[in-house]
Amino acid sequence: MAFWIASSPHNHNKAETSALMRLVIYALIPGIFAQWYFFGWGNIIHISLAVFTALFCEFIVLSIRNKNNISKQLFDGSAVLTAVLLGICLPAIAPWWISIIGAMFAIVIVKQLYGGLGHNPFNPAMAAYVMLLISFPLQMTSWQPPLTLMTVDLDFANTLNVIFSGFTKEGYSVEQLRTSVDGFTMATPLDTLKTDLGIGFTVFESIEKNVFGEHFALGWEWINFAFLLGGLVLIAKKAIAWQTPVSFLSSLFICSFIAYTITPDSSASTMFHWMTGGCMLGAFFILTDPVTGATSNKGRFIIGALAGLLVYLIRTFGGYPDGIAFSILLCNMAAPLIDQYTRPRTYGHHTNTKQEEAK
Amino acid sequence: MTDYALLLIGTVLVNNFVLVQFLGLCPFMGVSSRTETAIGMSFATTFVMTLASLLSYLVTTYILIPLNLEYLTTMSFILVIAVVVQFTEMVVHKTSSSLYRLLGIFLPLITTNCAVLGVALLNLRLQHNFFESIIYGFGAAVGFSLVLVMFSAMREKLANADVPTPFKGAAIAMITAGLMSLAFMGFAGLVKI
Amino acid sequence: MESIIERINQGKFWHFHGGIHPPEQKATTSDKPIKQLSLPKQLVLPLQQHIGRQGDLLVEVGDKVLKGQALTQSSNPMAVPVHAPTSGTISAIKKSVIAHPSGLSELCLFIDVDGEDTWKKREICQDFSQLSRQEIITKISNAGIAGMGGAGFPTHIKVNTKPDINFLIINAAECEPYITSDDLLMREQSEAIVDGIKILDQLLNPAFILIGIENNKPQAIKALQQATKHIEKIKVCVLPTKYPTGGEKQLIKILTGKEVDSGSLPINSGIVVQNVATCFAISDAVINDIPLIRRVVTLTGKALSKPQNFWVLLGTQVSYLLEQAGFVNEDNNNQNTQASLQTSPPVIMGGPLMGFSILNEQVPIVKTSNCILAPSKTEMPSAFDNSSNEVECIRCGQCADVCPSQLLPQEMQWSAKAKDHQQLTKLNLFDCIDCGACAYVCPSQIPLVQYYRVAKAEIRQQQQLDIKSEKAKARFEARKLRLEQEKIARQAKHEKAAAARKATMNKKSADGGTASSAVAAALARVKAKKAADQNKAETAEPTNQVQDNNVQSEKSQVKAAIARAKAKRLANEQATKPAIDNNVQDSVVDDKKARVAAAIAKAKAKKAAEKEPSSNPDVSSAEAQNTSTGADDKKARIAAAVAKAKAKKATKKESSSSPEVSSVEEQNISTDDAQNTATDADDKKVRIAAAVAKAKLKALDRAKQASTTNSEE
Amino acid sequence: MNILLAILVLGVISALFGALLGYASIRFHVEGDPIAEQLDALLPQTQCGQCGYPGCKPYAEAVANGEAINKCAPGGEDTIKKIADLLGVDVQPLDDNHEQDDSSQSNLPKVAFIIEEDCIGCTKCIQACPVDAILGAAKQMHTILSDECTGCDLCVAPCPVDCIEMRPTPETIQNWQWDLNKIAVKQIG
Repeated sequence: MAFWIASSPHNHNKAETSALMRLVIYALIPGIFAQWYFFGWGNIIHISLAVFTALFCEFIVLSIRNKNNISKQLFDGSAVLTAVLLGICLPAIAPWWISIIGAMFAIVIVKQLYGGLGHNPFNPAMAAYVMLLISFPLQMTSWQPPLTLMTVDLDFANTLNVIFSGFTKEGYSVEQLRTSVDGFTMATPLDTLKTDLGIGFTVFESIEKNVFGEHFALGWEWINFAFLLGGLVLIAKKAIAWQTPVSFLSSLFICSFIAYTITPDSSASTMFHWMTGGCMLGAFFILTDPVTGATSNKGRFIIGALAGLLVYLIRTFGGYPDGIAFSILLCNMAAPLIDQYTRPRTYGHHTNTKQEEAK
Repeated sequence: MTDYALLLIGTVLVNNFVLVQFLGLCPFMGVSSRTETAIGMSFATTFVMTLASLLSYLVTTYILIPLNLEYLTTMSFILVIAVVVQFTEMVVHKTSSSLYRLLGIFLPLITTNCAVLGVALLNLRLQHNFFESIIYGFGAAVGFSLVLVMFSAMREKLANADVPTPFKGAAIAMITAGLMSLAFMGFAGLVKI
Repeated sequence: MESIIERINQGKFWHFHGGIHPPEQKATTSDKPIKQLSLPKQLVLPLQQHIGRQGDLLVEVGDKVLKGQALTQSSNPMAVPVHAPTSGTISAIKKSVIAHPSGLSELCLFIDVDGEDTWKKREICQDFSQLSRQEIITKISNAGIAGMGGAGFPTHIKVNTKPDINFLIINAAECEPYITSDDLLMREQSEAIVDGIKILDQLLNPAFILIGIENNKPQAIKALQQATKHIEKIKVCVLPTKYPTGGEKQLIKILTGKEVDSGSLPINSGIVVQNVATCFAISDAVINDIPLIRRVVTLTGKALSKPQNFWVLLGTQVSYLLEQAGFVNEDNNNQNTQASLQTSPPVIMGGPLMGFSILNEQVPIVKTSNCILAPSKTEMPSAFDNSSNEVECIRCGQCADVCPSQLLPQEMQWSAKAKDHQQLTKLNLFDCIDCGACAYVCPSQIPLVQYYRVAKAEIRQQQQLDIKSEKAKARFEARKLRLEQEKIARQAKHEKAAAARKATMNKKSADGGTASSAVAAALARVKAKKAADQNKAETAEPTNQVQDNNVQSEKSQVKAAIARAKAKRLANEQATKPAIDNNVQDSVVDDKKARVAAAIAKAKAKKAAEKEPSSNPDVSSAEAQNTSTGADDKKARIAAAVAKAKAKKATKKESSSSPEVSSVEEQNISTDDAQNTATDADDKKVRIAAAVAKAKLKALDRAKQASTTNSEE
Repeated sequence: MNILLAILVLGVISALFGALLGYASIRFHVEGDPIAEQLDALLPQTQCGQCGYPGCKPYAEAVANGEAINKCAPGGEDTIKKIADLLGVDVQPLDDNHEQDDSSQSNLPKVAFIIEEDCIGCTKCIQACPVDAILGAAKQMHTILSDECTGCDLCVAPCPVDCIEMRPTPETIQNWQWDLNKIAVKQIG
């Protein structure tokens, strides 16, 4: 009887890409929970909207390009992961069409247009976030203050109302939601600090504001801490390479440390930079996206360091409060070039292949 | 000294010639299919832009303005740039004929590269002094080269991506350049000129 | 050098990048001893079971052979002889499927076993230390020993290097899961293995002998330590278990910390690596004069009811082994087998990571097959599904982390899919040792090793093509040069002739015509010949006449007569052979009458053959052979040629219906005629036109066929 | 008056730069164009003439100054890709009136073969073979050196008794190739 020819190797360690993606999604859950705890239902609604749109768009594109076994590709978790990341990054009380447009742009243009999973040079979630930020500045900067500081209590129904109609049941507009007791509209800690420093306040005066809470940033610090936990779990399970987050956080730490030692009153503390904005989310979940990152360990170190530097530059000097999304896109842009020059030395070759080839 | 450094960073990153001011797009698209050609082109363009902005400054301040022939500025700029490009073409042809052949039509095309003429005219409009115009020329060229080389590395990888057929080639390159300029928006406001 | 040994003494080794820890599954077969097998009925011995060339046959069909008798002998160094594993008669020498992933068949010796198992005469050599180096090497090469670890490199070449190398490394790692043949061999035959090592020591005189063995084989380690405790030079190094420790390069890196340069053999850096089984075979050959006729094979896998290690005679077919081990083909039992392609579970020769699945059961065991693995469906599902569920690569880098050669598999598969050979060579594709670790861990289940194998084969084929085109270019240049020189030589000859004629003219007029008529005659002859040469194009009779007249005017009648006779003979030669432009210059008499007649019959048969396309040309030529017995002379030959030409013209007309195509034929035939009359050998333009016409004709046919096939769809 | 001044100034500047360029062109003069040799190295040297040029060298020179790069039938797609890489132009598909020479049935190249019963030793094919791969003399038996033959089938036409045919080389262990579709590897996308 004729056997059937198979090519070696014949057995496999049963790892699955979809399992990898699901693991990353599960690691996001603590962060989402912290976000729900401090900022209410806003983000969860956005996440579900984004996930639904992402799956819908991916289904349409895959069927247009008549790829085989669409269901396997649809539920391999990459589209869901992109949508969840986008949902987390959006302001909680942004209007509903923001997340739908963002998810559509991420899946159709940034991912499927380049050929689907594995072919896209830019991280879909971040590209969508940056596109939204530049196209709809008002909606994208209407950050909801932590629930404890708000005059109106936003339960699920109310948040749903705000997202879909722009007003709460009681008729408060988004702007009114954001004004604190003393009449100032509250912004994110990063934004407040940047505007105060711009006006000439010192960091210590600005820190007194209620937005900052006792430690660094009310609410935000716990969210970042939760994402840090999720990230460490991922590293423990070898789902992501540890080089990128470590080099990113250390380079951010170094930059802010130097600035802090030179001018302590006009630059925020290192811990503040770590624990505010999307720093931990960017470090462990977005910069480590294997498709758009660098391939070799050396490359990952460089990308992390570059990202840390850019985040610091944009946060202190740039026009936007939190430069995470921009620096990640810039690093994705630089990744192929860095890959060409950071190939590891192959066994039996003396110098790095790049120099050897140039020799 | 610091404002020279700020001017340089401003020209390279903040208002990058290709991605923010959208100048010099045709060589950007044309030469970027391979990294060696991109690197070759960026050296040639840097040489041309720096020399052109220097010469154009000299021509305007010491010839045109004293003889109040300001209306001749554009024509003399074109003349200067054409000379410099012709000179570069000869040098490149002599030094490395493989690069000369790889660049092909795009080497003489630098004359019509709007970034080169742009830098000369912008120097004039922003009333840069001698040293500033050199820094500005050099900064613009470095910005152009940085983005060109990064873009060529990306396109080399994109060449094998499973892009839908109507989007293959230039279309996907345009989209990628669009996303790159989105990313460069992040530098807006970095340097307050 | 010292530092290496201190490290080894303290049991500290280097480590190599990457490597994986697949489930070992060695327990199923490592607890049972090696079982002797009863004699199978038939043995199939491929002539080539090693890297190199096959030996020359010593026996024919029907010979009786004794056990251990040499069946082929090695004429050149790269050939390794094959011996009869048991006594019997050679029943056939024909091509049969061999142990190769391609499933192609090669020349094999079929031995019908007679069951007596009678040995050939053997002299046991008591003390191998007396034997000289050369004697040992000849003994090894005559015993047909090739590397048994998996590569099959002829051992007598490997051990034939100049002595005083740095390290002799004995590879006892056996890192691949399931395989326990070396493990059992070491436990039961450790003394014989150590004898083999001593022989190698005597041959190569290495500074140090290191036995690399993984720490998952405790009894084997104890046995080896026990056997080598009094030999100070041999050190047993217990290494951490990691696949692929057994790879030659990886083992060298672990034991000596040095890396073999890419593209060069370990021997260049003074290291020889030998497999444990090879050492056992060497001691068998040198001491007890037993050639390599049997080896230990592990039969394992859940589809076998009695998995175990067996002493297997080379050439035993896998079907016999599967019976012995109780191959339960559970696929046949539950009839819900999926697509027809999946007839039965794959049987893999070699381990799960580097072995290949064999085409059918007739495949024989060869010197390099150390394991037969018959997995069950639950055990190794990925070996069963015939359609791979490959997903796009997400560049997660896990393959790059496990790659022992520190390559970038994700970049290489990207270039391999795009067939970008330059980029692949830049990524050092040829440093990949096909170990399968990357494909094992790939979460997207991409058959990476398969892509690399296809890419390597393509690049090698491309290199062959480049060499061939280089050779073709050289030959073309040489030919052009040769034609140039011939042309110049002919020109010079004509000038010399013309000069000679002028000289004779002046001499004749000076001394009043006493020149001998011979010179004038020679001149006339040359003139006639040149005339015939120049106006090759117009073969009409009159031109010759014209030449005769002007000869007449200058010379006397005698000369003219000779020239006229010459021209007449030349003319009728021309008339008789218009179609076949035989080389006019050589009027060689045609003595091969038989072939001429054959050509006639052949032409007729061919014409018939063209009518019904299916008939086989050889058959027709065979008929032509027997009708040619009645040979007749040159006329028949010419008739044949004429018949041939008519036949060709006729067939071309009938087969082509549309006028336009026939016009091309006309042009084609006219080019043929033009070709016939082209005198000048290097008349390139005409021949190129013919080639282009031919190409167009073929293109037209192809287009016609394409249009017909389109119309059919 | 002003116009004259302008013309004068521009005239002086261009004269100055003209002199500079003149000097530069002499100093940086470059002779010959090595591209033809590089192109010739890429071609498969079958000298088959299917590109319309008598041999590979003339076709290389023609491509060097502008001829279409997709005329080399034996080279097929990958020669065109190599030429396109060298010249930096984009790859065109093979010219369709030059039929694709790589035998479609088996991907092994074809080699000429003389049926020895029919050969009448007329040396027509020897003169036709561009690489002298045919052994034989007038009236003697001819045969083809299979590893020298480049498969350009120039010898098939001139043979009066039609005894030359193109046969693919047999598949042995050495030139056997792993091919992807033997194992049903389904590529997603």
